[in-house]
Amino acid sequence: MDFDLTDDQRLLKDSVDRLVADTYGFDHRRAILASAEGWSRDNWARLADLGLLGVNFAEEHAGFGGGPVETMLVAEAFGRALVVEPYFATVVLAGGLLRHAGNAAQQAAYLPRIAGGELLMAFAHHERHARYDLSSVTTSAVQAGDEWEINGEKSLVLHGDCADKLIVSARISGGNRDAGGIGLFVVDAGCLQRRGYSTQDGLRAAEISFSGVKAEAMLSLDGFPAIARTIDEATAFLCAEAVGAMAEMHAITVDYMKTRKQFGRAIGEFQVLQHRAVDMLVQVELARSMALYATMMASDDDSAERGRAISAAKVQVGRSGKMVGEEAIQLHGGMAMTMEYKVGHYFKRVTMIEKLFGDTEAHLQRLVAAGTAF
Amino acid sequence: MDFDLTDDQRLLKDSVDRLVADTYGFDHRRAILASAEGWSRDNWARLADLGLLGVNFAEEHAGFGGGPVETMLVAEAFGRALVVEPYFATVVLAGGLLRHAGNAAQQAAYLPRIAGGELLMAFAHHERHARYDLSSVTTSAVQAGDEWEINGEKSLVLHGDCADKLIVSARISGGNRDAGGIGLFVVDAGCLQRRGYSTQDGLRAAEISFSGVKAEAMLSLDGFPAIARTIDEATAFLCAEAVGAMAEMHAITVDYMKTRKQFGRAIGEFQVLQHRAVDMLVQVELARSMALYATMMASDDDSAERGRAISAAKVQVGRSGKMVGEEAIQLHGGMAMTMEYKVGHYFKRVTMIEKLFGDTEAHLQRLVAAGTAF
Amino acid sequence: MDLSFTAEERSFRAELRDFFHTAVPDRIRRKLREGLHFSKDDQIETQRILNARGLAVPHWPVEWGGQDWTAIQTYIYQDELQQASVPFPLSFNCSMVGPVIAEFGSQAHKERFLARAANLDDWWCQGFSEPNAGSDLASLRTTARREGDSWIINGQKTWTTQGQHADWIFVLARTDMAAKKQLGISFILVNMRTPGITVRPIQTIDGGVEVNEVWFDEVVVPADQLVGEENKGWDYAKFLLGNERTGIARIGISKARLKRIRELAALERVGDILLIDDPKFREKLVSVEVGLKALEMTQLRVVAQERYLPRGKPNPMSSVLKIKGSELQQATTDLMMDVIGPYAAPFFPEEELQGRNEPGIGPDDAATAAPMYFNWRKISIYGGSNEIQRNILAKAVLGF
Amino acid sequence: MDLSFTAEERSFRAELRDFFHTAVPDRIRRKLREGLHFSKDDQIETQRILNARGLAVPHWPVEWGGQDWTAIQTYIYQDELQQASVPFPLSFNCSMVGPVIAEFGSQAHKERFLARAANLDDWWCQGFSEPNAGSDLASLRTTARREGDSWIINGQKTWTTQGQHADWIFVLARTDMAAKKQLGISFILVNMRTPGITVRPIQTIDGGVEVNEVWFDEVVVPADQLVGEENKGWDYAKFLLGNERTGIARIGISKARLKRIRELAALERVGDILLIDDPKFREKLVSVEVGLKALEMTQLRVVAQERYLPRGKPNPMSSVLKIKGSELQQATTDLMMDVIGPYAAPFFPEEELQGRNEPGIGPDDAATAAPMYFNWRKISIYGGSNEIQRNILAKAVLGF
Repeated sequence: MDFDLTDDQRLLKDSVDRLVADTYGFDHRRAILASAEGWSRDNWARLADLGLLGVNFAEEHAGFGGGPVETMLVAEAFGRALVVEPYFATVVLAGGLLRHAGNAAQQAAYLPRIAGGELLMAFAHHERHARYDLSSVTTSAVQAGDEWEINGEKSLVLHGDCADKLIVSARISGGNRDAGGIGLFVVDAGCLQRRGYSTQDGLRAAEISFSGVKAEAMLSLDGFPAIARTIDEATAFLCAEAVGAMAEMHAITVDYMKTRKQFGRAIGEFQVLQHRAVDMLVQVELARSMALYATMMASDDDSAERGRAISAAKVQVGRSGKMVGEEAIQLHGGMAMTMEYKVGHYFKRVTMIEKLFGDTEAHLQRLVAAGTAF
Repeated sequence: MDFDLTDDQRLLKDSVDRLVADTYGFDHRRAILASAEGWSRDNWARLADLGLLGVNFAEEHAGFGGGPVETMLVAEAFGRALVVEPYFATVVLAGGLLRHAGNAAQQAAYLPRIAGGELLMAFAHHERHARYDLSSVTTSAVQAGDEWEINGEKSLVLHGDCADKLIVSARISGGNRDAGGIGLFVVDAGCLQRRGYSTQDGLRAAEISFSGVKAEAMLSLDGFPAIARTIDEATAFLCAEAVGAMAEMHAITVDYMKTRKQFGRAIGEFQVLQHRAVDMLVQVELARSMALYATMMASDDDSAERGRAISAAKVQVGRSGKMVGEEAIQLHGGMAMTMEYKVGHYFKRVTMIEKLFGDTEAHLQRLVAAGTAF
Repeated sequence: MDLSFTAEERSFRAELRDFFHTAVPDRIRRKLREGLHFSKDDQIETQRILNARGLAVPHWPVEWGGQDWTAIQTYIYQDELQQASVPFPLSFNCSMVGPVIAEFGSQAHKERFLARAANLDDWWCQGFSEPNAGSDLASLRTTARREGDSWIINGQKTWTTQGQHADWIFVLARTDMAAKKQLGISFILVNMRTPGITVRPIQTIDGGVEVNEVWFDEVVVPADQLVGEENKGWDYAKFLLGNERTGIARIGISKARLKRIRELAALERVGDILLIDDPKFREKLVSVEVGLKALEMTQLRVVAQERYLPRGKPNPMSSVLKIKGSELQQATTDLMMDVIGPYAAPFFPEEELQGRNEPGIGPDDAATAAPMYFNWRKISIYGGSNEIQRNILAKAVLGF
Repeated sequence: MDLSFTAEERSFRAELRDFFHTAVPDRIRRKLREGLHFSKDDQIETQRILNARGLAVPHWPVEWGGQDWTAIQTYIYQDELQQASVPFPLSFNCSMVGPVIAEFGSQAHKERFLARAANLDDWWCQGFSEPNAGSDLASLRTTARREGDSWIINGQKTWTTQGQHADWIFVLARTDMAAKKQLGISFILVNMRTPGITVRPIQTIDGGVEVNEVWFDEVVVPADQLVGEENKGWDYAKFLLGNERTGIARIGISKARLKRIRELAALERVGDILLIDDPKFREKLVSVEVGLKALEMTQLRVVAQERYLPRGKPNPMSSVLKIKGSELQQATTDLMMDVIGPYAAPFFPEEELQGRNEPGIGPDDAATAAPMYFNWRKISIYGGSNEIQRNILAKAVLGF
């Protein structure tokens, strides 16, 4: 039982913090958002230089060799700075699937290039009516000789518009919402019909159609366990990112309360507002605790126990994030309603994280089905 | 659309208010609670003299001829004063069943005696595993010649210990939780095994066994509609009583905040406590509005619409009561934790009302089943 | 005591409902129903349709186009208007500057402005808030200095809703620098075309543009555009705000949102069932309905008190309506987010949404769910934040 | 960073669990499990069992019976003790007066009182709060005036928990009338048998009697029963309160309550199913579990900071534990009320419950559900109300 960072972890944290401090100033970030791609290839190169694009890849794959804790440190820093590069899609999702479902050759082929910043990947999994059910896959994969052909529609593919390659989940056998019979395939993105768009939080996503698309490689014929594990890891990442964002919102709000004057004094002198800032603090700390818990459990091999821990964390982080975000806006007043001010951007990111891979309600119902959160 | 009282209603309200002001001082009430029966026959006689024991009985039955509004005025006054006499059991429940299920002869036989204060009645309906399902009746009634014989166990019979006669629900046909096949019978209470006890809020109730008990009269062979309607009216009464109690709790709390000094000033000067007293006010007003709504709908013949309105009211009153009660305690601090102080007694009554004839959750789920609260 | 409506009131309601649904183009009402912003032209077209029928300013004095309705009628009018998703007559014209001019303006002001305001021939905006005068409005610093027959205005206003469309602005400005706070403020009418006025739109977090900053640099205004007496502006502002006693809960709007939420939830699949049949979703829905019913009953109680209250005097109970009304409106945006689920994510600029021909992504209204959730946070902030409302109740009702 | 316990810590936990379940009579633990009050004898019997094993005052200095445990071990000890429903060693002895005497008392005090306190040979109670000194403790008015070798104490204390059982009371009294507030207060040990002391029990709304009023009328106390220095009592009181940094969340107690709630919900029928299988009830249960897990992780973070903090210095983060911990304990009483349903109503005096032979009414624990719901409202009030905790956090953590 020990919450201290190792020296290596502290070094990593310092370098990530320095990077985002240097490259994610508010105005700089807004300029990046306004750019054609909506994110910065320069920043991407910097992330590669620092080894962050392979933070949890093995050293043999040009990775940093880190684990959940190292990944959490990156996530929280990214949350504090509202990083918009396709890190989550490429490193966390695609990287995770490759680590868990890829064979040695596939890992050797892709991971080093991701770590090096040469390869962008995304995970094309969600479909229109899946809502939050990971096993709801109707996109089909049929074998044609020694190749696979994929047909279907994938939706809300995070950074699917800029990805060089996609990992696609497709049904090989079984019916919609069967966990079995879901294959994972690597597809070259160049040839695909993609409809890219911005998301509310300034990131990117795409709707992607597959009609008779040839799979370039196959990761797994029984992909669900790897999908579930990767999404659990990814959810732990999102929890830590949300904690970084809400901690920043809280800090900004407290600072604002100390400077903003109304009725002849700083609004932070009003006890009723002080107590609400305290209630935000409580929520941030509870969320931080559960993000830590998710981090520790994300690599647990017992998928049921891991799932309960991840869901419990997502529930707490979801509740805390909504309360902290809404109160940050309310305590600021009109100021926070403008795009010219920081808080609204954090609020939007935290709101979108709540909707990713199961909202608070969905994870709560998962716990109800499991019978306990412990 | 008019919320004003008629002159008669205003007169009634004044006389009820005067009565409770005269007879329900805090110490006097505590003395009554400490008495053998736990309530006062003198007060009962006074209620009879004022015509309140027949407030919603027809004049031909020696009643006041009032309707839901008159009943609400009594209920709210009783809530403000925490009246402990068996009014709810005798007048609201038994009286209601007689009005809705009794024939002319039965009404003529019982209602005037209730109105006159000579007859105490109670409704023996709830059974151990019924929870909040009004149709869950396993006590049986079998016809033996021109008599009926009743066997079973009734539980939580409000003021069942002091009642002269009971109205008993018993199954004639059908299975447990069938709405059909439930009869209503009048039984002389003298001969029954009764285990009486106090309730948390200082009222009385009893567990009652029926083994081969002869029914003295039969109100109805298809009693459920009358039961449902009576319980809906009774719930409207409880909503108004709860509003009286929570309004009083709120007033007491606000007064206390103005006099109690800590840190050199009245605690009511602390903005954070002011806002919480305001939030209590909002809850009291919302509850008051729904108690009015329940009153207006309690006599509606469309049982579905009536039921939705009553459930919606019970949900709002339940939520408001819990918040107002808990905050009244919290804002007082330790003082309110003692039996020597008023607030705790209101808190306990409001808490028990929440559990009567369906708690907040049960009524919420009724609305879910109905699909809408409108 | 009787909660039922009279036959007259019921037929009054039926007439209005019929009129709103037939006379106001569905093209416009659809936008409101689906959470899109309506354009300046939509607003003008709607208001003129209403005005032609005497429904733009029913609460004004009869001689200026009012209807002399009972409080109940006004309530029914607002309820039906909102439930029909008809854009509300521009509040700056109809609820704010109009009543102030009708009450305190000169005969010349009335003849010059009222009819045009009712018909939206002039588009008014509000010049009250300033960067350092939000909740504490009385600390405003914009000045109006008298020079001959003119007022010379200098200062900055902000949160000026739809100032980018406005022809006129009513401004609170300090005319007596010596007097403190509430005293020494005057209420002045200013043409937005006057030299020295600069308008800068502010983009809000939903991506839209509805508020503005407005700068006044030596803006010269004819002296006769002062309303009422010099240095009495604060009284007029209080009258203006006190005027909105019952509509503030916007219950009809929440009803319309719930109706739309039901429609969409009945189309959205969750596993093998429809979302509308999901017990937990239903529970959230009926839970909001219970609150809305309680609020509506409370509003009716406040409406019933109206006849006992002097016009323009604030009723502190309206703060209860504001607090709970804003919470419920925001609760409807939560429900819509639940309906839309993961499809809250895609963002499209308003322009694109208005005129797009390619299909949207995900369920209907998906594109407006998150923007509305973000944008409606303002409801508990503007018009006196809920914290200010609690201060009012603590003082006026609880006597703290 | 590693959240798993070491092998040593796991076996330490196993040993304690085994000991608590075997050495402490189930007769006593059952009472706690079922929400009954345990008697004075139960408390004494339990504490002596623990003390014999060195488990009554593990956090005291080793020479006075302490264990020199790590913060983690102390956490595990509290967690297991509470989960086993073992009555906590009397906090007035073990967590309050003991540590103060050990830190600030004279050698004579230590020899005279510590061992007896650890073994509950002396039962201590707390003389801090007064009718007009609750949240604002420093405004206390009880006086101790020096006459020769004695202190003469006059005044009234209240909320004195279990004062009716006590042999001794530690009193905060004003010894310098000139000094203001925190200054001029002394910490004095008083034998409850001293003439001039009157104890009046106060009945609480759950029907029980656990707190008292204590009057001091010219009570003569030997001068050497002053702890530490005259007029430094406030510092000792702060030390005393600061001592309870991590146990305050009482997570083990909430865990034990949830366990009991599950047991009972698995016995209670609702229509055709068991309550434990009712989705909505389960949701409330897991919802509290999520909060409890979050609180436990937070507590562990605070525990981990312990080694970096000086002893007896308050850690403001413990206010977070107090706020959330009290909310969760109260949430368990809500859940129990849900389980018991209508059977929360029957009331039976504690005495009757303890020794009754006729069956209870309704489900097991029905008779204690409402009393516990009522009684546990105190948890957000005592030991510094949650409002005071928020003031502390606003000042100490947020810098307001």
